[in-house]
Amino acid sequence: MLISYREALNQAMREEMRRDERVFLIGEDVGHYQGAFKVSKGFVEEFGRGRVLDTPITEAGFTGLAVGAAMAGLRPIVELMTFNFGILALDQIVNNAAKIRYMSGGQLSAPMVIRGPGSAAHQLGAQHSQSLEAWFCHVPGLKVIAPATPRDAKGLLKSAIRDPNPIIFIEAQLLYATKGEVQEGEYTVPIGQAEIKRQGDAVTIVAYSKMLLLALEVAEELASEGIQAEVVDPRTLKPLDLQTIVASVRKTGRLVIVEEGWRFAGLGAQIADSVYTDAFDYLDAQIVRVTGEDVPMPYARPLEDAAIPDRARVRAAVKQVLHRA
Amino acid sequence: MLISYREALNQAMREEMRRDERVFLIGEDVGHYQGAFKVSKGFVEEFGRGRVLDTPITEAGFTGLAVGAAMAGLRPIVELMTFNFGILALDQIVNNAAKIRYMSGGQLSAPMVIRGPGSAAHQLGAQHSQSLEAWFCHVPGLKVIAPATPRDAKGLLKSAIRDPNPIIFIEAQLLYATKGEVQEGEYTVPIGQAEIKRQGDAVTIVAYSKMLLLALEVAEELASEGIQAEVVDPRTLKPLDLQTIVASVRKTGRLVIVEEGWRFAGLGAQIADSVYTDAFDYLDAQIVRVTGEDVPMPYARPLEDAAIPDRARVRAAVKQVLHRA
Amino acid sequence: MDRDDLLPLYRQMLLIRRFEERSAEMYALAKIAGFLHLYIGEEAIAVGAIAAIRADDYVISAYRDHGHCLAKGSDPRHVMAELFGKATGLCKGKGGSMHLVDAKRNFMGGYAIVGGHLPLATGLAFAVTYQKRDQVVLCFFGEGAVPSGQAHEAFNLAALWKLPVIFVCENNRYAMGTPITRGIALYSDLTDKARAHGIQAETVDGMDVLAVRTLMQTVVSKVRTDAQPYFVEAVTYRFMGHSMSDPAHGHYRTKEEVDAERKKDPLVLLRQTMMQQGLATEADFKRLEQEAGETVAAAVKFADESPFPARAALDEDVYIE
Amino acid sequence: MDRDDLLPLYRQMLLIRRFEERSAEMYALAKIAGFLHLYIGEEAIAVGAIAAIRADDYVISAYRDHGHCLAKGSDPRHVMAELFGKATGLCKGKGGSMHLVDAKRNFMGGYAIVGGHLPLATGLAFAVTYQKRDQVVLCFFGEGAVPSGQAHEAFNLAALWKLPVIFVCENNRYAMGTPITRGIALYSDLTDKARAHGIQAETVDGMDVLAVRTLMQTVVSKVRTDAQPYFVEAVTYRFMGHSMSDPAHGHYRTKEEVDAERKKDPLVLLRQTMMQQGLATEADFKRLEQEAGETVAAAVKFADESPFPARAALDEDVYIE
Ligand SMILES: Cc1ncc(C[n+]2csc(CCOP(=O)(O)OP(=O)(O)O)c2C)c(N)n1
Ligand SMILES: Cc1ncc(C[n+]2csc(CCOP(=O)(O)OP(=O)(O)O)c2C)c(N)n1
Ligand SMILES: [Mg+2]
Ligand SMILES: [Mg+2]
Repeated sequence: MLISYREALNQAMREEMRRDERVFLIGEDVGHYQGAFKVSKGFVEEFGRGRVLDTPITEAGFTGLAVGAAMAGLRPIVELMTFNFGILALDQIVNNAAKIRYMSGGQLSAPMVIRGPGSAAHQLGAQHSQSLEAWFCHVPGLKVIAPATPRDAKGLLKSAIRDPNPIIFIEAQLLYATKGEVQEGEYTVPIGQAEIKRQGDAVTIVAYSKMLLLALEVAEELASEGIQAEVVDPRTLKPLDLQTIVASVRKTGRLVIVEEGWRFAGLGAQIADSVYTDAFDYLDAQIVRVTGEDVPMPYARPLEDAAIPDRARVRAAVKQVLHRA
Repeated sequence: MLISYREALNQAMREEMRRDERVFLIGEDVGHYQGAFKVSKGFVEEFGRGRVLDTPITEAGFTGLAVGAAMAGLRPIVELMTFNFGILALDQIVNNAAKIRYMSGGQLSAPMVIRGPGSAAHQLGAQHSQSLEAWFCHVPGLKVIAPATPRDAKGLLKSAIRDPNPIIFIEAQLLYATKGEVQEGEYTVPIGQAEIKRQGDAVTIVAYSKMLLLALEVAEELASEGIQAEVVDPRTLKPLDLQTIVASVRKTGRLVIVEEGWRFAGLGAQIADSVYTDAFDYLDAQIVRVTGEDVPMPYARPLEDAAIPDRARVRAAVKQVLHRA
Repeated sequence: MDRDDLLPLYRQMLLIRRFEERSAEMYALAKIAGFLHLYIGEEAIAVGAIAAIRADDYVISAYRDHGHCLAKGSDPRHVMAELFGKATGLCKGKGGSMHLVDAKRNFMGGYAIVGGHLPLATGLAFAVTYQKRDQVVLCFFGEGAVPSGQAHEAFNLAALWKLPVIFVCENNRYAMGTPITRGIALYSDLTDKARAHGIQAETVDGMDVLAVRTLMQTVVSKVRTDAQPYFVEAVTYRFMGHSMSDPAHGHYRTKEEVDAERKKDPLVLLRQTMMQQGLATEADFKRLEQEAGETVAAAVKFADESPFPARAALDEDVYIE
Repeated sequence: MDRDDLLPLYRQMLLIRRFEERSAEMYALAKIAGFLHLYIGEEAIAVGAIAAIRADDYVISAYRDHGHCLAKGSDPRHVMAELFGKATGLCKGKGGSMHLVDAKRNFMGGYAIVGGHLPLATGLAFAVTYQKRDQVVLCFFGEGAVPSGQAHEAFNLAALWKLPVIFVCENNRYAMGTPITRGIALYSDLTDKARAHGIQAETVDGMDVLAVRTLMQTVVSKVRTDAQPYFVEAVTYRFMGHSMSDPAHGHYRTKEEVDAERKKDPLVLLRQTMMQQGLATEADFKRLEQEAGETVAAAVKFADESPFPARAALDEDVYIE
């Protein structure tokens, strides 16, 4: 069936909430308002206010509440209206959710999913347009997922809800309406497995979330010029499926990494570092990263466009690793 | 004069507070208690309660207050009792201090220093032993400084207090009592300049904060084996003085990066990525990173020791880049 | 009551109303993008409160900030240009609707993290005290921010250090789709939140610009003289949806409720008062209407004809060299 | 009052006292490291409050957590071993003094970020309600956490959703070196902070274990039956420094003050009551003293003889596979 990314998330949560009484959804306007981006449409009607909880605007409070509930045996799904507001809940996420299992020597744990849109939409300004996956990926104890397609969104969210660890699940506002083929019936996508979204032998492009769509577009363009790019979608950012990436690089000898977040200390630096470490001898060119500019996100459209990776820049990066100007 | 790192910080703040009425110090127990680690000894006595402000345990509140005060023309120094608690103030640091200049099109700015100890001390456990510099370095609008010696601590803190931008100034509990030579009289150390702390030609070791001392120890050991390591201390982590690092790597052809923080998406990944980009052809071996283990910090001493880079691991890394087992 | 005293209040409210209406149109035409939160229905608060302060007093707001910015005296042309993302905008097009700043007028900005600017407001007030000046700080925010941790931390600091900041809570009873009854445990009177921190507090009808101004005059003079913070709850209603993507009624409130509240329109209220007391005529309002129309039209024209920022602007203003 | 009822309270307080004293000695011998916060002087709160709950009720605390853990019934040997960082510790040596956890006994941990565990406590209570069970949650924290944003967010959520959590504020009047007068604007009575969120609240003499227990019995039964949170302020004093690096008196409080407060020692108080009422004899106390000494000695011996965790443990318990 052809469904939207939004609908895929909705199905995943719905199926898991039907399947497991311990799962509940908590966040701002997730209930009566159906979610700020309508991801939880119909939920409060189906599951009631006891399992679909509208919260006050207190991210630290309700995320912490969810961590406590998870410690006591429940399976919370926390919807952050956007991941920008997750900054306010970082203490709960990093100091409690991610560490309680370790600190308690395995006695307690915080099985939960913290989800919502990351990255820029259109002209939301500096405080509402951030890609913070590098921060979350830095923290031991968390897993970080950033699906790009409806199929992955559904399958990975189901896996995340069943996973016994705390999981950061990063969506994107501009992905919600995108559509894709999703198989009928029950399925999951395993956490920690990259997927080759397009086969090729000339160059490997690693891209995730929104940037995957960009990479695929560029790959199609390049194909018409006779350049076959292999596009790898890590899907899970932590633990990163380095094996699949390295296998592709061994084949192509060239790597471009596309990420929307700020360049300096972005996740792409880690991917590059890992690939240099594991596949140095297979690289025929230096790795090139295409990233967001190192500036707070400007509001004006032309500036915003200039701050975010686009087709031209991804193309240029590919040409650069192919040593063609 | 031979003074401690603690005393160096004390002198820097004291001199700047005498020099500029706009500078004030704010944080938990910075006044009557003389600072949790006694860095502000004698301050409330000299400058009074109006300029040395003991706060309640409300990091978001008082850091935000300082940002507002900076916007209105003051020059706050915020002492975080440790940077672990800075997580609670991240919204203020990232969304307000770092962005206000950009968002306002240059009308407002937040000249301030946010300082305190980062990294692990001894057995403080998982919530009190974090190295978060990679997070701060990721954020445009912030500068990040992490001095290792009393001389740099004093000179850089003075520069930071005078700098018109918001600055993250990361100290270390285990450095406070260390001593070093500091010149008499007024001086500053420029922000954004690395320093070669030891000359050598066989290998470059980049290390900052506490890890610099470790790197220097190892370099001395290696010297007795005839291996001359060049030890580069970035001192400022953002903006990073890549030129000095690259110049050293061009000379030695080999690079080891030592950082105490978690490995995955740590700052070292960015340093490696930058060096691969700028000095690829000069590298005779892959870059090797020595980092903290990707685990929450355990309390037990033997586990803690195993989680943090030590001499043996740095040595092994050097041997690895030299291809000697 | 005096005609020359009241007409400017009406003029300001009208300007905001028409400005917001045109903004909505411009949004529909995609001249404005992103999140756009209109102040329609709440004009009496910004206008009444800011009428009670001096030009050098500070004002700071959340993302629903056009009204406060205009009431503080910003040029509508530069405000509109900012919404258009143009180089001539208040913030050179970098801020947008949620982050208007006019430093010259001590309008210290709109902020988009709920609760996040309350600490900033205490900091502005701290600077005033530190520099031994006598300004006050007006900090506007929605009732949705009241339970937030940053608000409470700011309240405690302001009270502890006796800072001259006035927290003006614009209680429009909804935080996006969440009615106050489901967001705040004790919701019937918000002043208790402030009082628990030792802050004096008062509630006022936020649809009545005169009531707001009168209360604020007293509060401002107390705060200016006595070195103390204050909390004012202004009860109001937003006539439009939360932002442009949210219909005025639907999931979380009924058309009937909105219609009933619209009857308390602050502009209508002031107009009635003035007419009843013979302080203004139909002709006056017609003239004001025309004037507002022209001002807003000029603002739109200015914004429309202004250039977008150049690519070079992208990397400017990140750091001061 | 009944001997068999009171002796166990004394026994528990004494155990905590002697345990803490020995911990301090072990710290001096470098058998224990890191931050060590002793509960000496505050024993009546943990013992009195936990005496009022069931074994399956939840307890959660901050970093000054030895007393709560022991009062909840944890084996002193495993507690001491944790302080020693040994593999036999409650948390296999990974948590340390500030992060004791005993899940079997529903002791849900000590947390070291001031204010950070109050939301967790509301979450435990939420789970109880969700699962239609009837446990209550006792959440202990210092008065230093009261102004923190996370505390207020937790108060509002607990009140809004009527969660069975009892916030027990151990008001020892100092947050490290900061007296309450300089940390909280309205400090004379902390119950107003909770009441502002719609939470019922009560103050009690935290040096009087019987007063604590009596109040808590009422509170616990209300909370268990009526589905509502509660706030209890227990006024107390810490006899030692904030942690091992802080002297008992000096910068921020005088020797005279500490000496005066020490006269209200909760152990002495209960002992006097029991003696006056003829419920116990010198011999009883001597026996209890010996028993406590032996228990603590055994704990130290156990801890000392236990192995450190193996290197392999470093990477365990980060994730559940
Ligand atoms: C910390 C944070 N969480 C969530 C949001 C998303 N959000 C934007 S406005 C809003 C509602 C705010 O309501 P209120 O404070 O009452 O102001 P109003 O819009 O009614 O003026 C929410 C939840 C945000 N901006 N910041
Ligand atoms: C968020 C945060 N800021 C600062 C600290 C450092 N700190 C540890 S304990 C403490 C004082 C706490 O006082 P209180 O809550 O009264 O508890 P008490 O120690 O008196 O039991 C401080 C400031 C911390 N642990 N967490
Ligand atoms: Mg509102
Ligand atoms: Mg205390």
